[in-house]
Amino acid sequence: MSKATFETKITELDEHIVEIVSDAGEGAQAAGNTFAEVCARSGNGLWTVEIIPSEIQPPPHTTGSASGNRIRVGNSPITNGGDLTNLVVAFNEMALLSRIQTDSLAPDVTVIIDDMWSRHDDAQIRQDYREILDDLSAKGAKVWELPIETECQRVAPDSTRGKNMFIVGMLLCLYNKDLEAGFTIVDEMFGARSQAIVEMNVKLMEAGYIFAQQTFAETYSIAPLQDTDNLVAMNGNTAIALGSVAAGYELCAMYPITPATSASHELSDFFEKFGGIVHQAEDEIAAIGVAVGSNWAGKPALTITSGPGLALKTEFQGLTVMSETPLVLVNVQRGGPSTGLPTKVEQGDLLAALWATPGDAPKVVIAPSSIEECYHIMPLARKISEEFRALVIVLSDANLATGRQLFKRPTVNPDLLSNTLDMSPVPPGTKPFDWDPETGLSQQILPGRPDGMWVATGLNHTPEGKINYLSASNQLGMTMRSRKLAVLQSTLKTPEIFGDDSGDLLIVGWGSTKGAIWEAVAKERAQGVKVSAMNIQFISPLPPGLKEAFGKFKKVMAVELNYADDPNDPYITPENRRYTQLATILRSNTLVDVDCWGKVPGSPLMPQEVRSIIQTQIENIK
Amino acid sequence: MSKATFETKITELDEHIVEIVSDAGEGAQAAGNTFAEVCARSGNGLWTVEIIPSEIQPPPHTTGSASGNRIRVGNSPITNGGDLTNLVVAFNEMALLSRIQTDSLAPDVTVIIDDMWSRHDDAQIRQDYREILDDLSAKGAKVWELPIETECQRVAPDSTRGKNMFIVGMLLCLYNKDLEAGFTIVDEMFGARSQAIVEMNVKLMEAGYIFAQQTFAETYSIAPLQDTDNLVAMNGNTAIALGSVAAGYELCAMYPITPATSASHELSDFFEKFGGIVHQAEDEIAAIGVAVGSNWAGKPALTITSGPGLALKTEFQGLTVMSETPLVLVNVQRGGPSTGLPTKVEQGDLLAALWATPGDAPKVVIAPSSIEECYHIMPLARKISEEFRALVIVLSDANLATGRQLFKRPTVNPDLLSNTLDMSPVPPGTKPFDWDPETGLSQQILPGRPDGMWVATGLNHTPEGKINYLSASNQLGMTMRSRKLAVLQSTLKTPEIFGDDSGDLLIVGWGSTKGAIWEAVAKERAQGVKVSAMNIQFISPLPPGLKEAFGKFKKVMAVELNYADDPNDPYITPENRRYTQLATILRSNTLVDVDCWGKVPGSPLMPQEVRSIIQTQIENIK
Amino acid sequence: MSLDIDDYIAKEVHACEYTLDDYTTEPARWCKGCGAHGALGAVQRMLRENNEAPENVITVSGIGCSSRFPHYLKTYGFHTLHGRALPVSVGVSLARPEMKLLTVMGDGDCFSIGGNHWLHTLRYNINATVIILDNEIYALTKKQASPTSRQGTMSNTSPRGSYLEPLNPLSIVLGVTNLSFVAQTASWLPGHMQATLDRAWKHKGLAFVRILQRCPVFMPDAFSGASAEFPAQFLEHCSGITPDKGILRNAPTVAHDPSDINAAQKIAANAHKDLEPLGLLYLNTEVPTYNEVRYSHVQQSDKFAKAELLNQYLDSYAIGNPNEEG
Amino acid sequence: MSLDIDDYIAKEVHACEYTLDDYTTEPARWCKGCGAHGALGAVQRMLRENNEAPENVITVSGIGCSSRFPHYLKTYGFHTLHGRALPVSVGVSLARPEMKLLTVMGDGDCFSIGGNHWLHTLRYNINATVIILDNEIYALTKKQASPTSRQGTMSNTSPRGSYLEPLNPLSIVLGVTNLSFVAQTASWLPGHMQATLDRAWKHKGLAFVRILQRCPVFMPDAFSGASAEFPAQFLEHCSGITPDKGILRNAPTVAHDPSDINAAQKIAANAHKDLEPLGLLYLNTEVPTYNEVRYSHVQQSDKFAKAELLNQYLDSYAIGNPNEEG
Ligand SMILES: Cc1ncc(C[n+]2csc(CCOP(=O)(O)OP(=O)(O)O)c2C)c(N)n1
Ligand SMILES: Cc1ncc(C[n+]2csc(CCOP(=O)(O)OP(=O)(O)O)c2C)c(N)n1
Ligand code: SF4
Ligand code: SF4
Ligand SMILES: [Mg+2]
Ligand SMILES: [Mg+2]
Repeated sequence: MSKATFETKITELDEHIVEIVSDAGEGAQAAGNTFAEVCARSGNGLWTVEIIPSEIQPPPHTTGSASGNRIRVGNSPITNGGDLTNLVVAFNEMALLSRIQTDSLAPDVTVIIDDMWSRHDDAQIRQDYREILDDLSAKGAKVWELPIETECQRVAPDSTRGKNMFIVGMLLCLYNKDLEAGFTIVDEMFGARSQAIVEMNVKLMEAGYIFAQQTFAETYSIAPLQDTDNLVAMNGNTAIALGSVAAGYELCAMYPITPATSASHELSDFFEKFGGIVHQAEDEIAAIGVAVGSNWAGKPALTITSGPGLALKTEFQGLTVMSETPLVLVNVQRGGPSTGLPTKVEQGDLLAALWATPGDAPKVVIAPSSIEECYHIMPLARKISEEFRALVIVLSDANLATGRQLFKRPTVNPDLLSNTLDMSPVPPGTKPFDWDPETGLSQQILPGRPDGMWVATGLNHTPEGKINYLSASNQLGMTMRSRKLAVLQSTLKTPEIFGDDSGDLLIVGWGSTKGAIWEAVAKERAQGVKVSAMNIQFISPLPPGLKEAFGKFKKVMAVELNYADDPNDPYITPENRRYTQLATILRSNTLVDVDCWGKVPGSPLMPQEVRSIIQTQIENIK
Repeated sequence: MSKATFETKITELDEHIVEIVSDAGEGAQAAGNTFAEVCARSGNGLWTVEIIPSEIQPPPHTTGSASGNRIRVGNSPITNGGDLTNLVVAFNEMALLSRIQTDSLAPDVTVIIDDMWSRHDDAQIRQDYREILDDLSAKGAKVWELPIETECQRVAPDSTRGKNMFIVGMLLCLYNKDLEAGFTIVDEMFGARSQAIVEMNVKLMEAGYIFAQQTFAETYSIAPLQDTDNLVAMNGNTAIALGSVAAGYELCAMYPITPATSASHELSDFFEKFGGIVHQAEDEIAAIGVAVGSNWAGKPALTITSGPGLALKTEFQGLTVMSETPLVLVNVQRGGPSTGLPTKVEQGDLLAALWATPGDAPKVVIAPSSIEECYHIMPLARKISEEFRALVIVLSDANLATGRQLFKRPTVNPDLLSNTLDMSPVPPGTKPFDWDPETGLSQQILPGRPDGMWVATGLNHTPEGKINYLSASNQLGMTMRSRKLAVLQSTLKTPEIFGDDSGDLLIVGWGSTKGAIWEAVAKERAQGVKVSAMNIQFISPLPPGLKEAFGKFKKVMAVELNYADDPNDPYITPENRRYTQLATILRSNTLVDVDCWGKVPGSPLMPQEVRSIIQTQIENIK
Repeated sequence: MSLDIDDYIAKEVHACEYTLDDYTTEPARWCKGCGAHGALGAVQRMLRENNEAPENVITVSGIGCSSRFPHYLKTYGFHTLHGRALPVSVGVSLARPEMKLLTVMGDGDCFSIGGNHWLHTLRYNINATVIILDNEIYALTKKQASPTSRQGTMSNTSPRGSYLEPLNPLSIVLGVTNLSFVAQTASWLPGHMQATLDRAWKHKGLAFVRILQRCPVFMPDAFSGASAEFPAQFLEHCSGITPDKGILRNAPTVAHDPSDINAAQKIAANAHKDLEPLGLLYLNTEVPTYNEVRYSHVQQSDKFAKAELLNQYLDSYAIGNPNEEG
Repeated sequence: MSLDIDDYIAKEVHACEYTLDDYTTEPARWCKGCGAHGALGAVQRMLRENNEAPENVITVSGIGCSSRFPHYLKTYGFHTLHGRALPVSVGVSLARPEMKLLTVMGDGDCFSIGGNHWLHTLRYNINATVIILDNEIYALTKKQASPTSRQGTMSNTSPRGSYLEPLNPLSIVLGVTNLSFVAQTASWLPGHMQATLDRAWKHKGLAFVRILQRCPVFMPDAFSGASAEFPAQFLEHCSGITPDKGILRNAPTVAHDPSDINAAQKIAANAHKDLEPLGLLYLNTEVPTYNEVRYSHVQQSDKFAKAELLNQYLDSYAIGNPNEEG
């Protein structure tokens, strides 16, 4: 019974983007997660994006209330949220409208909607419903108005709640997935709570499945990945939380802020089992202060925040750099400036991460470009911070934070999970800033070691850690702190170029847009376009070889989710144009005329947007 | 009796740099000020630099205790502290040593020192005294060991305090200044307090004068300026304080921090008489918050701070930009990063001023390049902030803050000194962000106006001020806020080039180093070197025409008092070299290979340093 | 105190010129059952009773569910930064003493990140009604423990229960110098809330009002679910706020003289362990406001007098022509 | 409580192994007559008496004259940022519970810019001796009024006298939940200061000690010039600090039970107007420290156990092979 039993046409697909949207609280998110989980377990590539209402409890049956999930499923590894939606299941017409308003649906989208609204008492609702659907149909959508609530009530007369599982059942049928796998997940979700709930949901799911069998003459099939061994699926904030454990952190000092907080929620859940503590401080200044104190004293600590919190941590960043205390600061970017678009994605904090600190404060800035990297960047960041006694800022963003992706299950290195302090007496003459004159590197002396007493300070200081106001001492300290970046840079490789090493156009990006950019480039290359892509993980220090690599292309263009003036806008000239943030840095570093495309839609970059950028650029080049 | 009465050789000088140094509390600062005041009133060009000990009350008779004044006097307008000291009067050998250690004395410096230490009980002191002086003599100094204390005691047996006025008397004689002018200043200083003190100081001054007449066979004369009409002399922080009054500010919200605070001290002294208030807030975050609240409500307010305070104001800068509330933030730069060198000069906050705010937050950044500009930039900054509803950051520094210079007395515009609020009803349909689609400009609606109620927010908002999460709205807001900078840029002129418009080398600078750079360039040009200089006042937005102007020189080099890697240092490559801050921006903006010289000595740039930079560069060009 | 007839008429016999609609923008976007709705209504009714012209009221808030307040109240408003409503309020107050100022914050906003401004603004005693919508949780960020969360509160950052005893905002404010008005009320007691807000509004100085606020989404059980069982006591005094017990009909009434700081501290100290006091804890009408303190030293003059004075100051720095000095 | 003989010997019969020199780096660079010298000496004597190994002590400070303290005391030290000594102290305390922690701040440092951390760190009750060198002025920045400056203080930002009544740090701390130790002493009473510091040092939890500190350079007249005329009273109780009146021979001694919070609040409320209390204001030995609160929930295990556990967590996110799930 777990496969469609009567004759339907099964269309093989490479991938599909499916959305499930309802009013907040109606369960579309759970439905999406369940469907995604079945797809993942069946071996599909996957990227999910949460659809979150902006208010906590928005008025129901409004566009602001739309809540749900966007699931991109494919037969190959999936690195981003993709383009327009192929199939949407909407609990009501306003949820559907919100997706139209955010330009997320393909013109030929398949729409499945509960037809109960066509019979609603409120004439306005009936009218809206009709107009929205007619409009969609006119533009090419394929609309299925189905008696979902009615069908659900047959199985569960009292429940308006179970609709979401009915819909999962429909989707399992539509995509020829294993219904039993859906049952398993229901059991995992509710089994511990109540067997009655499990049964009810299983019944609804099954009913949805059967209803779909009877309804759809065409269904879809998406083949599994070639290699599905040893994969995990999680979102970027979970990856950061688990990566922090893997890196051996023992303290996370934070203050709640969206979209960073969920990483701390995860840690709060399990950190204590690993000997760790989440300290929710009174504010972000205290949070970084606690982390600095802990690292200075010998317990590895990190701090996690988003834009406004990053701003508050500015002063302490200076002290961290000056006192050469290792610190990893994770900043999960959201829309700015100021409170901005708190739940939405943007890559607008790059320059702030690099240069917010008054005075010259060299620091390391790195950005994960996938959810997998969110995990692995944490041990890397810790290692750099300790070996270089440096501040390392990790720039993630809301897209990575809440997106869910499949990746190779990391292996755990137990050696990172212990933190034994060297408490041996300090040999005479050892200095707290025993800078190697070539590299600027030195060893931190942890408190507790006999004969090692020294005082950390944010004032200029000598190798002995003594306050000093003389020119030569100040110049030396600055030089040593800066030199460390050059040393780190000398260990970096030129970032891989995706595509040919030379050609017409090189698209450069950083962070979470990698998936969309590379996918777009792959597709354009498949059309014969001479475009390549580069993703820059180390932004401070920048890796070597950029200028040379850029020189092999007719044009280099940064594509970023942050603001740039449109060169065609009034008053904008080549002289006053404000470039995207990475472009600003690359231009300075390479003197190559790096152009840029920067927008701030608050939503993840779509491959098709990048393709159209590429197409326009290629036309201009020719 | 006011001129040397017996035969001495009077040498005509273009200028001299005179230092007076003593232990903290012995009065060298007052002596320096008095001598400088006489020089100023006699019509000389002038620049004074305070020599400040780093501790509040350092142990006496140590190098850390050196306190005093450095006075550059000339026959032409003086724009900076100059090169090496020509004549130093030291109260003791440790004060002298501190000046040697800071490399401030010319090899052929004339040293005047109290010889009492040669007879001191403490053998160590006697030995130090001898060694220091012998060393100086060996290097070419002309040393006068004079019985200063002994001579003073003849006039004022009980007083060890009046030595400083005795020294002023000596200097007046040495530089052929009017002794009566010295008496006048003594009277202005102490007259209100006690006639006895006046008399004592006058007596000591006269004794010093006579003693010098009998001692020195050669004296100096420095002619007055061509035009001495209508000049004032003050330091940069006083200029900022008076400029703030002239600009019509009515509230200064601040938190104490060196070297910014003295501007607030001045304002605290007289602001209430102008209807103004200095609000010392609980911290810097509150200070900027109070200023933002006041400006939003209609009372013009500014906030003044230095590095660590600037860091704390980062988050509120974002709100200011987002809510388009006019605000002027004065940042008096000091040595960084972190607590750094709190009393010393640096130009290290440029990138932080530009880019500290997370998200895209376009703001105006301008820098006064002289003390005169510290005054005039305040009305300019207010005007820009209000017309553009913008955040304007004014970057001064410790060199301007405490230096004293002569400049044309400003004329006062009474129209800036009244602040009448338009409380008329708001016409229907008026929006709080009624952005002109071309320019992004709009009018602020002040609270109190009937029918105008609106809510400012740091969230993205529509022209109506309503919170909005849609892409198009976010893109529009960002565009409008950025556009304002382009509009402002379109009103700017390419900065004047000092020297020819083309040549071998263009030295570019910003802020307080202008005086030293231009002086050096003038001297090199006088030697036939094809060097010119440019000072950039508007750093955001950058003025037009830079690329073109730079293109006319074989080489362009930024000279700044902030850190840059030395290209010859280990590990430093052309790819990883960290440039000075203005150079970083100019490279990005112009794609011209702007080189840089950046050091962080904590002391003002000397023209001779710039000359040697020029010479090295010119050699390389050839 | 002189009493003039116009004053009397204006204050006491006024007709309400405004309707509640005059204080309303869009429908408030808080959850159903959220205590903020009640607080908003109470503020609107209070404004109407006080016949305040909407354009003469400024509402400043921080960031949080509670801080959405200005968007739903038709006055001038500034929705500032998390924790920073009070500094902006100080600026507004210094700028426009003639306007009426309402500051709205959440518990996290005021007591956690905004703690420093809280202490100091109380000490400045600016002329403002400062209300804290205290739901004992960080609501907007979806359930993290706040300083006032009771020990053991399950939240996303304390999934096994919060660790510390809650901070007691009442006992803290009662230690601050220049304190002039402290009251506590609850969002589910509309009558008492309005009466409290009205007293606060009429107070000259900083009126600190903590409103215990239901958050049915994240803290449904707080305040005993805002049921009749909530352990509270009403403070009663001739100079206090008349108890309007609403649902808490059975809550005891105790006498408390709000001029007695030590008695207030005693009540506050036991609030959490014992009965939450509702009503006026402390009142001192003698404390000067910050505007009074500051503007009494400030000279008012026209632009020409100021220009003249500035010229004098500039002259005092003049050189070269000492004879011209004043 | 078990008492073992080694413990007893270690604690009670110890010879002082260390000399004052062992706690001294360079000569302190404060002004002559500065009260900080006395405080430093008292701390050094107290450490010697407690036989503390210098390497086991961590001194954290903010920024100010007072915050130069760690540079002159030979322990591990962190001279942090203005106002931020306490957050760093929290981190240090969480990181190294086995070390002894001394935090030193100035009045501006702690009560003005650091106010928020002050409230909250008291509530955390970290295990530390926290001393405030309160000279009622911003000294390092050369004389601006601080929150504790008496009204009318002439300073560079209040040249005609400061405007507000001073903030009362004692009455504020006495309103904070989880408070465990509050004492006040004065820099010119070396005996009393050392006794107070010793009690603070031995206290488990956050011992808040305000030291009235002379600043002869900028506030020579504060505390009646630190003369015998300074209006003070010594608090006496069997569980308190024995009055050592030094120069204040004539100051009265009053009985005060430090376990009585309300009595302490009463004394604190009148401190400025009346007599400054010296001695132990409040003591509660029952409040758990933040380390106790937090680490009692933390599992200790070796790296292999942790790796095993992490593997389990990773597996719970595994897909593709549902059979392998745990
Ligand atoms: C600087 C900064 N830190 C954190 C946040 C995230 N944030 C927004 S509201 C909030 C707390 C909300 O709690 P509360 O103040 O109690 O208000 P409520 O939502 O409960 O009304 C936080 C932490 C922010 N916006 N800015
Ligand atoms: C963020 C920041 N703001 C301001 C300052 C300047 N500052 C240094 S110390 C100080 C106040 C000193 O007063 P207090 O804390 O009472 O210490 P004291 O010098 O009196 O011992 C200030 C405002 C700073 N260093 N950092
Ligand atoms: S989450 Fe809570 S506080 Fe926020 S609006 Fe909903 S009920 Fe109110
Ligand atoms: S200025 Fe005052 S507080 Fe600072 S060292 Fe000198 S006496 Fe001590
Ligand atoms: Mg709350
Ligand atoms: Mg102080």
